[in-house]
Amino acid sequence: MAQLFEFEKPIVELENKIFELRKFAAEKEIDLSQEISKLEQRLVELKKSTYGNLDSWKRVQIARHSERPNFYDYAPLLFEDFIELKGDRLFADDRAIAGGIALFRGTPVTVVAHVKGKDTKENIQRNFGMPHPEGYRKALRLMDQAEKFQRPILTFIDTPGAACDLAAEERGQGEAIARCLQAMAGYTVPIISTVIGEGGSGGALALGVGNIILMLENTFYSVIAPESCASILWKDPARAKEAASALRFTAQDLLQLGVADDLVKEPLGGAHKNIAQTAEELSQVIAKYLVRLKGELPEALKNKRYEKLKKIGAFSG
Amino acid sequence: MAQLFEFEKPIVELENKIFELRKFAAEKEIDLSQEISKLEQRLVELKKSTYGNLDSWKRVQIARHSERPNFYDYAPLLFEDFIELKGDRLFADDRAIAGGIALFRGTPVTVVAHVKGKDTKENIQRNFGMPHPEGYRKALRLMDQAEKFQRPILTFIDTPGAACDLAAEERGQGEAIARCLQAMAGYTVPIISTVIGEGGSGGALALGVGNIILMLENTFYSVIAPESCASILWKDPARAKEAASALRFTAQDLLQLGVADDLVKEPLGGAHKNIAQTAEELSQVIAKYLVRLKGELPEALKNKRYEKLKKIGAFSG
Amino acid sequence: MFKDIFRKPKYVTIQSVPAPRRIPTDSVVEAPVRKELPDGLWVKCPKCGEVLFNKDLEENLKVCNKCEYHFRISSRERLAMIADQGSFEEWDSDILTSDPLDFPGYQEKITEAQEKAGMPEGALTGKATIEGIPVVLAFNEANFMMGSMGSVVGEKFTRALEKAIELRLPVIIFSTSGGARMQEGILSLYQMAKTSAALNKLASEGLLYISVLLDPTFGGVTASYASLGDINIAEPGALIGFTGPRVIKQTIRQELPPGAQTAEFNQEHGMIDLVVERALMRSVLARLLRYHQEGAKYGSTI
Amino acid sequence: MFKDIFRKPKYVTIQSVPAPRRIPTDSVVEAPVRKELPDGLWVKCPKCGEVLFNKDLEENLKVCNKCEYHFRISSRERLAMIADQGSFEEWDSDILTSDPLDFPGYQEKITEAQEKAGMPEGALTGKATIEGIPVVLAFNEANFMMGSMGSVVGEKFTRALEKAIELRLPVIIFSTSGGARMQEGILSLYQMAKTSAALNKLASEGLLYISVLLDPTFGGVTASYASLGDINIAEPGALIGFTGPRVIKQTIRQELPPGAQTAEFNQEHGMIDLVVERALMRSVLARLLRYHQEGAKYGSTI
Ligand SMILES: [Zn+2]
Ligand SMILES: [Zn+2]
Repeated sequence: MAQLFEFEKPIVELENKIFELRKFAAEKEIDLSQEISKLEQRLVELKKSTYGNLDSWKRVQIARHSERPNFYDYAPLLFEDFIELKGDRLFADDRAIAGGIALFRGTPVTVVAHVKGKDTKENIQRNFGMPHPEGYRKALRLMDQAEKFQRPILTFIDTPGAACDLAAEERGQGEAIARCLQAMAGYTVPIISTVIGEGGSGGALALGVGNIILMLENTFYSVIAPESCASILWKDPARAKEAASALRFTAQDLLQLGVADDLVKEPLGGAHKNIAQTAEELSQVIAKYLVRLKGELPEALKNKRYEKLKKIGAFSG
Repeated sequence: MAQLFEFEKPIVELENKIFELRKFAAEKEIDLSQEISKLEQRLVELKKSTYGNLDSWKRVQIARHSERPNFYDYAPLLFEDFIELKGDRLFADDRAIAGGIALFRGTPVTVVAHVKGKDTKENIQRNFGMPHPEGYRKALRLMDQAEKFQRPILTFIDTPGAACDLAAEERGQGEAIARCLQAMAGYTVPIISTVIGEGGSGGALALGVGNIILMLENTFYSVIAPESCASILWKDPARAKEAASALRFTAQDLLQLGVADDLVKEPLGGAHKNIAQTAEELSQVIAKYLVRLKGELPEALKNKRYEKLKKIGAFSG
Repeated sequence: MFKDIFRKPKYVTIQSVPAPRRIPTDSVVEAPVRKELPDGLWVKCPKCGEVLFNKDLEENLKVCNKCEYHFRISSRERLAMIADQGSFEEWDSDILTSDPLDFPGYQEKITEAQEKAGMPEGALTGKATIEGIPVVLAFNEANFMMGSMGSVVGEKFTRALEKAIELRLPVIIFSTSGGARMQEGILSLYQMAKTSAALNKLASEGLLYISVLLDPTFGGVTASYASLGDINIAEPGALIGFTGPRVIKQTIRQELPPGAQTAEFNQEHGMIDLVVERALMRSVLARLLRYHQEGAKYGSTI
Repeated sequence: MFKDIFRKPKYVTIQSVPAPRRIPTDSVVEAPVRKELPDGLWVKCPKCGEVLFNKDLEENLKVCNKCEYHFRISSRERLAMIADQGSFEEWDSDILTSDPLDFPGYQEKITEAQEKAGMPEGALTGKATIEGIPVVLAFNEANFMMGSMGSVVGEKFTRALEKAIELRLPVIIFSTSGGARMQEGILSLYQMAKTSAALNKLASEGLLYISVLLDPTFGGVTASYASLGDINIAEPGALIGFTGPRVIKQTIRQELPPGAQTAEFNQEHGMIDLVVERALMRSVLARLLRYHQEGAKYGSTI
């Protein structure tokens, strides 16, 4: 049974009511079509009003949905072929990040993505999508390879944040993330970064230095988790909902703030309601921007990415 | 008391005899000067015959002498200043390799060296001069830095070999050494590699891809330790002496084989008999070659190093 | 020609870096920045408990003369200890914070911080000389919202880096920060990318960057410019990490071992080139700058 | 223009790499190369003990159909499984071993090895096509003195790499070796540097290098070309390391845990991109080559 949010319950109740009415009409051979049609009309409106204008907190919930599609769900739908390449050549293969070479609409691309698990066992293997330094160093290695062979880079962001434990501190979590930022800024190939779920802080940003930054409709990308923000601001993690709104971190917010370049439509209710449809939308938007970027010269790609970064920030004077 | 080799004992016995004779003559006020002078003559000849034409095995013993000067002994004598820089920025600081920036006769240089300990405690810290992958990755980082800032690189080789344990295997000992070889081949700065003690196999070679390869007189540089070679060839590690000769790995052999470019004179009996004198010789030889190399253009340094490597090997056809 | 190389070493000592200090207890990180120097005549050392007279402490560069605990100091104090007197030319002091997210309480926080730090924002940048060598300097200000990085800090640092490229000067950044500033949301986060990108440009120009990591350096600052030095230097005992010990404990219930995240711990784990005590910092920086001056390159001595 | 990019995916599956096989016991590495296929009609699998008919085994590419143990095979057999039939053009077959150190017993060892391997030396190099894509191939020959690298192996590999640069072709090296060859002393050791230098040149030309690591790969070969692939591939269960388990045990009395130094162990520790079973090797290599063909670069599809 799919995870259901509180705010979705009226929809499901109405759906059930329609279902029962139909059943009753069929059993008793009564014509209730007018009644049913009215309810269906109401259902459409209810869905629109429920999903059409989700607040920040609802988007957070959808982005973190237990059935939210992850990179491995999209890969076979986005690519004709994906060869996963493992390891940082230094210490380990971190399963919180996957990467490799894929064929996207006939073009070889390098792909790097956070991966959350789908169940507890997988989540333990993937540390809930929170990479250790070796994950970022694998990403760096694969992106360096893309630069060497002049392949576009597609990154997919989906992490609550970088791993926060002693092991991560010992192996230089800060250094590993910083190297990704620095290296991505210097590449001469097109980079498209897409937030497909949670974009949690520095651990997300490490894959986020794109020429183009895309966000799925129901995602967020934040300097801090709303719970932590509420803890700090009001000493009360339960006020995460307020923090979610204050942080202005939804896809729509980031588009307004000039950080995100475009949004990718999700089916009503979220990507998990129809993965194929989401992948199709995602594919089209990526293709659109990849074509644009492929028209640029290598040095221009690097310079424009730098100029884009330089413009981010708000100050006076 | 200094470690004494079997072959040195006649010298010491003679020295003692002369000492006693002097004492006796002084006490008894007898003129034994003619006798003493004869013995001193014999001592000079004995030293010459003993040290002047050491066989391979004796050189191995001197190179491994417990008081053999290590990099830290030479550094204050070779450099006006040495700032040690630590760490591979990935995992650890390996104390079996030291590196940093030094001022050599007024020129800033990057220095990388194996370091064996002087006693058991230090040897445990430095793993007997046998680096783990993090040691080679520190070397690589510092050499990359030298390339960035166009500083000459001086390496000092003194290791029984790379660390051979599970940790080294887990962290990619082979990869770490291979990266050093590949990177050194590509630098456009002058590299002078000097064997100052033992040059043990791949673990030594990782610092050995110089434009110029120097060897102190009583050192060896080998594909395999003589004991291991004897084990494999004759199932008898005690025949190491024979293996030492078969492997042709002394400084003199390598000069003949065209691998070493020049030798550095040691005091009679070995570097440990007079560290200052050895350092002075070493400084002069390094200076001589550094001046030569500084006359070359960056690309030429790289190309000539490559050509030098390409010529190493013997085959027909 | 080749004159330098034939000059005999006249002064042969290894001017080695001071040995690592004893590792401070975790309680040090908890000491709020402000407690260090109350207005009274004396102050208690937060590490060893020794009572120190302010005057003595100032004379000792705010280092405890008993346990060598390095008190936190302001960016202006640091500047005075590092740069040649009167050589500093400040840049971009007129860039001021806006409140792009209309974030609850941010305006008040900024006003408070300005009063506390006596500066309009948490970054100080400019040009100076150290032992006569020109260099671009940038500082976090710990008294300004824990040295956190928002748009202004990112912008000032980025401009300083670009100016360094223009002037072909080396750069030293003195980091001390809790990380990216929450109140500017995603804009703060991307200052990490922005400063790292500017450092990439500096590096590709072959210019030196020395990162000095001070107590405490965490979060988005560790995960950007602070970790990217050609040479990374830390003060003894400085706490440096990505995630703070309290957050680690809260998040995964893991208690860090004593000494974790100190400068010395970071050095053992390969992240820090040199641990340099405050009294030697200026001279170590000067030596490193000197060895990287364009004239010091071997090509130019020929 | 941009036609390719608008082509809809018609066949959407992840052609994922086969899952890692069960880890072979350490005894596998002890199995001498020659025992694999005696001349009889059948052979016993050294891993699972199953009796296998030679004919079936050959048809299954010399992989045990019960436990998927990959038998060691010769360079010629490997070539036949990888390259398009009849496409191989051999290079430098006339380079022969000399005995530069006059090393005891070396001449005899060479003669023996030549008989055993049916080749003049332990390297096979040349040009071929794989699924029509031209590529430079180089192989160690395990039957020739354990695939050890002396001057001839180093020279042939280096020449092959230089030829690849000249022809602008990608390179695949199939490694299986005990390491540098003792009998040529320092000259063997420096073949590590020589081949690595040639690979550096190849890399700086932007050409692809795929390293395929086969059972067993150790010592100076692991510490040079075998580890330097843009992509490192291993066969399941292949033992790969720097120091062999017996030497580690003898030297520091450390017993390696079961499964140490297998392809799967190396992949977990970040050293191997892909573990690919023999039956899929050719097609995986072909795909990788195809994605790296000059025409596949994004610049050229515009
Ligand atoms: Zn104190
Ligand atoms: Zn079997």
